[in-house]
Amino acid sequence: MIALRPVIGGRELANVVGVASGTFGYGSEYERHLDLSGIGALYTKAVTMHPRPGNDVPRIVETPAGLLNSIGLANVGRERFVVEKLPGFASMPCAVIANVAADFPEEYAEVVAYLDANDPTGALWGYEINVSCPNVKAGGVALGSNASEVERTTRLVRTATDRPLIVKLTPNVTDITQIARAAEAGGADAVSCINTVVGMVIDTARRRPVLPAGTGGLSGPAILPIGVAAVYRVSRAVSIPVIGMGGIMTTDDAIQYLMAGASAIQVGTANFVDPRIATRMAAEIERFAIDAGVDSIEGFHSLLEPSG
Amino acid sequence: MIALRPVIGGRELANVVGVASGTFGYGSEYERHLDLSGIGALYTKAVTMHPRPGNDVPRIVETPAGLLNSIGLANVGRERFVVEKLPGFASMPCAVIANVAADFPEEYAEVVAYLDANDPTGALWGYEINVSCPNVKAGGVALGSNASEVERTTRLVRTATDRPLIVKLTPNVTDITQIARAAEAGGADAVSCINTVVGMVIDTARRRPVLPAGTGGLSGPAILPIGVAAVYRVSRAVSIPVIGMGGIMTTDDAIQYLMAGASAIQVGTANFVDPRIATRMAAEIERFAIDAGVDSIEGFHSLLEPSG
Amino acid sequence: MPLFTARVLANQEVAHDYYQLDFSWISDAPRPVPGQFLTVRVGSSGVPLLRRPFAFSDAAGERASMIYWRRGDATRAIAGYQPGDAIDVMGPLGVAFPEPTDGAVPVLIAGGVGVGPILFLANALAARAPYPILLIGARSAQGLPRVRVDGRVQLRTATDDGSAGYAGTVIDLLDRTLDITAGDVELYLCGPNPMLRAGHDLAARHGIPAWVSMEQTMGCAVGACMGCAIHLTGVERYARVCTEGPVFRSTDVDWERL
Amino acid sequence: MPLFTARVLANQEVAHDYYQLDFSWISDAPRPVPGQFLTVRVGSSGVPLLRRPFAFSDAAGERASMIYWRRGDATRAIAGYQPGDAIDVMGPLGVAFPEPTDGAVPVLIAGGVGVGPILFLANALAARAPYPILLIGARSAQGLPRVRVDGRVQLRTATDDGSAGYAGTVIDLLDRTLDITAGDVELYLCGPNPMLRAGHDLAARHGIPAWVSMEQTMGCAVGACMGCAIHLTGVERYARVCTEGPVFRSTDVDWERL
Ligand SMILES: Cc1cc2nc3c(=O)[nH]c(=O)nc-3n(C[C@H](O)[C@H](O)[C@H](O)COP(=O)(O)OP(=O)(O)OC[C@H]3O[C@@H](n4cnc5c(N)ncnc54)[C@H](O)[C@@H]3O)c2cc1C
Ligand SMILES: Cc1cc2nc3c(=O)[nH]c(=O)nc-3n(C[C@H](O)[C@H](O)[C@H](O)COP(=O)(O)OP(=O)(O)OC[C@H]3O[C@@H](n4cnc5c(N)ncnc54)[C@H](O)[C@@H]3O)c2cc1C
Ligand SMILES: Cc1cc2nc3c(=O)[nH]c(=O)nc-3n(C[C@H](O)[C@H](O)[C@H](O)COP(=O)(O)O)c2cc1C
Ligand SMILES: Cc1cc2nc3c(=O)[nH]c(=O)nc-3n(C[C@H](O)[C@H](O)[C@H](O)COP(=O)(O)O)c2cc1C
Ligand code: FES
Ligand code: FES
Repeated sequence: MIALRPVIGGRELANVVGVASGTFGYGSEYERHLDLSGIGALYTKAVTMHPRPGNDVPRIVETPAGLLNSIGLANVGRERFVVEKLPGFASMPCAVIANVAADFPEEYAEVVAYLDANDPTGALWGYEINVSCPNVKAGGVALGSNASEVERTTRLVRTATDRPLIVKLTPNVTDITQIARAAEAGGADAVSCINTVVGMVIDTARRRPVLPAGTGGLSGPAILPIGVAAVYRVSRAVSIPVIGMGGIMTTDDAIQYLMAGASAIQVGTANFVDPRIATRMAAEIERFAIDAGVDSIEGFHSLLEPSG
Repeated sequence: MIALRPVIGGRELANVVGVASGTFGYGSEYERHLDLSGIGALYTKAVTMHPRPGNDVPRIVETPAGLLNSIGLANVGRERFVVEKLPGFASMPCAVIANVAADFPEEYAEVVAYLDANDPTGALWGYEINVSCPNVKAGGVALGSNASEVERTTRLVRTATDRPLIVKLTPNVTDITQIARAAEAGGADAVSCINTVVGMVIDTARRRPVLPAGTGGLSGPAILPIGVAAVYRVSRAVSIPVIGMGGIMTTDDAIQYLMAGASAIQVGTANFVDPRIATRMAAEIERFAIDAGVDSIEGFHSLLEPSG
Repeated sequence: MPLFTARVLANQEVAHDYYQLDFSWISDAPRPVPGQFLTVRVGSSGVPLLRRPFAFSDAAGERASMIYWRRGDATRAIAGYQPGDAIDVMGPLGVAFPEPTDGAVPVLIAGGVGVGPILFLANALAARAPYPILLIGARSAQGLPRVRVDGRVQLRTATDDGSAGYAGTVIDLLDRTLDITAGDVELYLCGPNPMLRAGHDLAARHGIPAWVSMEQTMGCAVGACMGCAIHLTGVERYARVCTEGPVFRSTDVDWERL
Repeated sequence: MPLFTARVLANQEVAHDYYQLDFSWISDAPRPVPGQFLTVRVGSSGVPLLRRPFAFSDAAGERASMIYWRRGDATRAIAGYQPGDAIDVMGPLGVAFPEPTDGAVPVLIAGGVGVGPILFLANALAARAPYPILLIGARSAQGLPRVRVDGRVQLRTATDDGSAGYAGTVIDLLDRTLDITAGDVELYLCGPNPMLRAGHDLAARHGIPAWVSMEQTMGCAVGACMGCAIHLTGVERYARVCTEGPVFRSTDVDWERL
């Protein structure tokens, strides 16, 4: 028996593979058809203070080995989230982590406090604070690329909840380790990275950006090496766990992240290609660990030989 | 007759398609086999103060729709460059632009001054200052992500030469427009972007990063949307020409850059796939322009309808 | 949302650059109905990355079909499939075309990639009177699909260049058809957006109900990602094509903001 | 560095997971010689992105060949090529194996993907005495290629599991062979790095010259990108496999730093 169970803020997840925010809805879309018990954690679509209709359409476009999206945090808002989604989470066979977005630091704390107060039974395992959405005017990348704002936001949210608190980082910065350290200083239990990379696709026939907002966020295999590099650096800069993601399509990709220093991973765009992928990957990672003689998450980290 | 001739620092290039630094050597490797007269500009492999052997091997690895490299500016140094390479440039049927790298601002100026002094016949059309290499300890991304250092470097180089001066920007920063404005303030005639994106690939079987240096620079189709977004933003932030690159494989990719605001483009990794590509693309862009009724580079820019 | 590996049974060109793919349908998956779609994963290299949605053009027993336009990477790859090849499919997805109101004549209009689902609907509605009228449009004769249509369906074709059938757009033909069709009529349209919109306008002018099957680029195809939104009429209202659609009442669609 | 579209003439399995691809060679391109290689572009989707290098295993008239191991995306795709298919090739590239010193017996050692170039060399050297000795190693009998070898070549095989030929590595077999070969000997090796290194060590012990054909991931394949460097002996010396190689004198290679 090996225990590849990430511990974040004192709580344990069932395995290292989560499904990334925005790519698995609230689980309900998949629940009837898939066994979700093999998933380590389900990160919900972002929840915000008020309902958001999302950005103008089209919202997604394919790029070479990637996906560019501009969903714009379309969601039902915290109140309907509590009424419509929370009850379902209680019976979900996997941990559910609420991804929270907001326009400014105090608002993040307010949303988290509201969710905490309205979830007395603890259907929510913890929170992932999204200070890294490239598709909103306020509270996204702009906030997440400012270390002191990230620290302040984390500190405010920290006082609002005792549950595990993960801060999700953007790669669109000069030095992601600086932002990670700010999150750690603010009291985060873990950081997750990477959110999407800013990109643009122009439809040369229609002579305009495919996404009405102009730019969007790039995900999928194209960004795999960018995410692995980010996790490698961040995990050497902070002492809290790092949750890695970006472009994971195969078990080998996931193991790259674990070797790079991730304590857990998330699968995003790959869910669109195969919604069963997280469960399969979790099993395959266990098998890899057994074959490699690894019996803990730290064991993965020390597999990597020091470079250069 | 249409004139898609980029003007940089008062000089004209034959067409909008260049071959990017590091991907076409010094032209001599291709000269015997290809007609280089259809190329708008050949950007040389980086030249440095002293010869550099380059980084440990292996130096390249393929990623999903991308290429990760850690060449480490392997080159013969400015002296052998002048003796061995310059004479060939004089007879080259296309403009040759020296890509210059260094460890610190003064050294950039010194290399440029040396080249200028040793090239009385003007075999070098101009210079591209590489403050964006992710694969060196000094003078690369570290310098290129600091706006005031970029401005100072540009200013120093500006005093060393009257030839067209292009500053090549890194995408690995929070706000590339800020760095672009610094280059403009320092006296650059144009900026080029993007250099490669920091990434890492781990060989899970050998349990180490494929590149001994750990991280490398990501190029190729994977980064196309990242480059287009950068050019879109930079071209709206500065009033000097912007030279776009990153992941261009097809004529449509190139036109995305031109519509986004580029006044010229460079083809890098695609040369490895097909060394004839730049010449073909230049012809196809002309044809597109004719069909679209565009008779100048600015015409491309105004094709793009304003977004959102 | 069953996900499974189907087998290609046949893959044949039915018009210029249009193909019909027949594949096995597992018996315990829900039986697809007209208007619903499936998604197909093409290759495993990451290019093309996303699954591609296609409407069912038929489904009976352990067999289902789709008609697709060979236009880009994914559909070019699909055109190369041979009988016996495995395909990774997910479906049936989305909501179906509603039944016509009792006694109304269903008039079905297809263009381009809309042929598949409209054909499926026509053959389904042929089982009861009043029998459907099916109008298929194409640029020219070679774009008209060679497909099996139930004998009770009244089929008329239109070509822009007049090389076959009515000379004009399929909407022009619809206009003529409405003029000569007695009693209640209900429209069902699938095809390019300009065609759908013209059909909607015509329906509005005649005061008849119209159903349209819409397209949008899809991520998850099951309602989870909010990627496939289109504008509905009303203030900032969006609907997901994959789950609230692809079939919509034409008056619900915001035709100004597609 | 001619670049052109060749036609597949044949594509056949010659050992377990090894194939021989024969293709047309245009008459005005230089005639490839043993040790040289070509690069092949596979697909156009960006995955796989880079051209792939393969050594020539033969070249005569308007025909050339390579022997390849089906191991990853590109070689799997190549294994699917049919006679008549177009392939985008660039070559001949790199330096050739040098001629053996007059009178020396050339002993050629191949393992894995090294079979192609070594076979080409063996058949070329068979034209003159002393005739070459060819040693081919594989894990087991099914890994030994079924290929055409000139009758004057002395061919011996080795398998790690003893299922065919000599039971042991091809380097063990080389050791035995050197013991029983009179006169001057010159070694030519191509295969996995550990095999090359063991061959080099043996050559050094016996004081005989050895040539090795090296591999490195390639970008441009024409000397422009500095991507394909390997370490040579001496202080910080690198060489480009694509242009200074792929064939090197074994004493020039820094075997500690591969
Ligand atoms: C509900 C629905 C039903 C459809 N039914 C059919 C059908 O029966 N027959 C048919 O031929 N086509 C149908 N389509 C369109 C079909 O999905 C596209 O033709 C196909 O995705 C093209 O892929 P490609 O790689 O060949 O071309 P590409 O060059 O990738 O794309 C061409 C166009 O296809 C569309 N497209 C690409 N990716 C997606 C995606 N993930 N989701 C949706 N659209 C995409 C885009 O508009 C793009 O401009 C349907 C689409 C939807 C949404
Ligand atoms: C000079 C030279 C001659 C070669 N001759 C032969 C030959 O005759 N027969 C043969 O089967 N193979 C030969 N190879 C190796 C061949 O290039 C690889 O087997 C091929 O690239 C594998 O591609 P893939 O996509 O199938 O596998 P992948 O899974 O992409 O790669 C498998 C391995 O192939 C190597 N490789 C991948 N891309 C490249 C590249 N761009 N350049 C070089 N190596 C790469 C890497 O080591 C990688 O780990 C030669 C290589 C070189 C450098
Ligand atoms: C369609 C889509 C919607 C997303 N929505 C969110 C979101 O609401 N909150 C968030 O933190 N990240 C969101 N993301 C980012 C993903 O959670 C993930 O960080 C990113 O896609 C990289 O992982 P991947 O390459 O595996 O997809 C979204 C990504 C996609 C593709
Ligand atoms: C192998 C390789 C070597 C490179 N060397 C240099 C260099 O010496 N100087 C430089 O400014 N950029 C260098 N670059 C970056 C390219 O010039 C270009 O900015 C980048 O590759 C993005 O373009 P692409 O995606 O078209 O390749 C190099 C890129 C590659 C792939
Ligand atoms: S495609 Fe994801 S919600 Fe419709
Ligand atoms: S592959 Fe570019 S120098 Fe050898």
